[in-house]
Amino acid sequence: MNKPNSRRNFLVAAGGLAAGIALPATVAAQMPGAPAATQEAIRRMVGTARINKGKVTLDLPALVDNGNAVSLAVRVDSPMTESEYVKAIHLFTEKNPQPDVASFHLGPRAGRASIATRIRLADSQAVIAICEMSDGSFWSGSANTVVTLAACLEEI
Amino acid sequence: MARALINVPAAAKRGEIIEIKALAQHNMETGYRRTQLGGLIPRDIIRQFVCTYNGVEVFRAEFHPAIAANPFIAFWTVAIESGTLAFTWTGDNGYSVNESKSISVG
Amino acid sequence: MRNSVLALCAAAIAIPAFAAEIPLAERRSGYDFMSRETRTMQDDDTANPGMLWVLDGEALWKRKAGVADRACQDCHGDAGTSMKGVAARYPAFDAAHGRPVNLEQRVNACRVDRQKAPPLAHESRDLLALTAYVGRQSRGLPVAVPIDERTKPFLDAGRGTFFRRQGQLNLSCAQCHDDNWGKRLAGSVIPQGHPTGYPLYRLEWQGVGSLQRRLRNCIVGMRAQPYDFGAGEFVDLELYLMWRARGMKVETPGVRP
Amino acid sequence: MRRIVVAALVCVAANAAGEDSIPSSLTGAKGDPVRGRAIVTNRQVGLCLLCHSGPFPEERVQGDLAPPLNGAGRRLSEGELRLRIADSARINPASIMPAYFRTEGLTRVAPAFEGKPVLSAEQIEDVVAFLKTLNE
Repeated sequence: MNKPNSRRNFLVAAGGLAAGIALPATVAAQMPGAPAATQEAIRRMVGTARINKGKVTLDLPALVDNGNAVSLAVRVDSPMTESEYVKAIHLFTEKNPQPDVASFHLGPRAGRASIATRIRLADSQAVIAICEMSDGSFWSGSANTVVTLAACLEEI
Repeated sequence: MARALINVPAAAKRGEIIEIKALAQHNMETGYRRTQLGGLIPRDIIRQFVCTYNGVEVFRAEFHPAIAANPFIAFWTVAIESGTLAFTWTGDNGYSVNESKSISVG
Repeated sequence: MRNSVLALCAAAIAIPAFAAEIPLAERRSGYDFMSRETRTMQDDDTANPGMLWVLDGEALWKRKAGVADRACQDCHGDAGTSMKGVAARYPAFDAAHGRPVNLEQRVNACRVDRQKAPPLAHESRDLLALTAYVGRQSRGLPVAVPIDERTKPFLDAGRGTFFRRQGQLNLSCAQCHDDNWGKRLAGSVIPQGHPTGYPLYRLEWQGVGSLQRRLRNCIVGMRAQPYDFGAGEFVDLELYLMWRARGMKVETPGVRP
Repeated sequence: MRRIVVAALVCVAANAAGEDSIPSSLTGAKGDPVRGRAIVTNRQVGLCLLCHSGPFPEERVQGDLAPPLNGAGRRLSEGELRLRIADSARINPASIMPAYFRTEGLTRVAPAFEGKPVLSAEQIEDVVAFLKTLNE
């Protein structure tokens, strides 16, 4: 069976991306502390808008059994009415080879600003959720998790 | 063969907020993995998931390779009227799957 | 002389009680060692990716195959009744082979003998789907492999494999799964090794696999030479593991890290 | 190189049961503790942290099947460490600890590892030298 070890390749690629890239000061101000590639991905999504902290709750287990499928849920504090609702939720990671994870487009018809999915995490790291509101404002939340690598792999 | 597993309540009260869960069968090949001989395995993922309710889009998602194999997604929508919820997954290499579920709203 | 006697005594004291079988009441499914999130994934049929294989298996169960142009259903009828409890009794003695066969081998025997179709390859999607579907019909029922004078020698052979140290790392199954369950091998909790959820969805595989695939992972980890899929040694080990899990509930399709 | 390994294997075998130490270096030279640390923390080479924990703050996940390596250099002499790594079965035949420098008496070794010890004589000396530095 030809089962390559995804995580190891993932990690190698992540290392390459983590190498610093100079960023405009405005971007660094949006998400201080996040790696350059993550900041860049966030900037592509939100432009130069200010990102506020709050309103977004990211549920991520503190310790995951396997980084291949990490359960994740995002809830946003919003009444979800015709006049005030969540337009989109974007997910980013710090140490995956590609920081973008997914974007979810909601609207007043959702009724509840809440989604759940399963993601891949190449290593222990922070996941960032950024929410775009109907009034054009952006809000963010993040969570950290420790990824346990399996002890017995199929191939060595 | 089973391409997707979708859970929608068969019936709901008007105005009720219902949860929808959808699981698609797909390896979500990241494009970052290598074979044992060292060759890069090309990316092959689902790129987009759309849910419409009687023809109107109520939820949409864009996926990148970090979405786990056999993508799972749970979201909510307001049950406004009886009808059909249609689900479409599209992705690399012409991947396209359509499924639908009917709902009775009283 | 005196020194070596003393050393031997010290060695004897240092040897812990080892390789004791787990008392029946202390047995726990691998499910109990998983995170809440992974348990939820198994419990919720609409979130359990193994159910995609079960659905495939249901379609295959009804599909005609082979020169005989016959579906599983044509002989066995509704799997919900005819297959209930079947997976909980496998591996089972097969008179034609004169030895126990596992569920995969049973499915393939049916394909060859009844459907006149080629056997399905080990770990092929179709074989995993059919065994997952058949296994699903036993969910919640207690594992109960019948042990009699015909199966006993194979059970003993499987037990022998379980306790035999092997590979460059010179480990036995028992050293981890009887003696050290609950402890951590690097970051992973060592389960007791009860095969109650197979075929199961393993997050590491990002797919469904058989018990023999899982056993091969362990054996490769010991740096030992794995048995071939379907080898008698493997089926005997499966039989021992199922007997060891007797009375525990079938979880197919399970989810594991 | 091959001759050194064979000679060293013989040297381990010559160590009569009941003795608690291999007093002399398997290579005749001192090991390098820096290389030894890298071997100990590598999950594919030393494998140590699968079962042991130790003072390695950068390694998030460490095993707890076996005693922590902390203070190993204080508790055990160089020769005692060497024997425990080379062939711990001489101290406790039931030990789960693999023999890192024994190729006989094994069953069904995978072809890729057949006839090879887990670590070379040099690597074992490096590990011994490193463990000797663990005084707390």
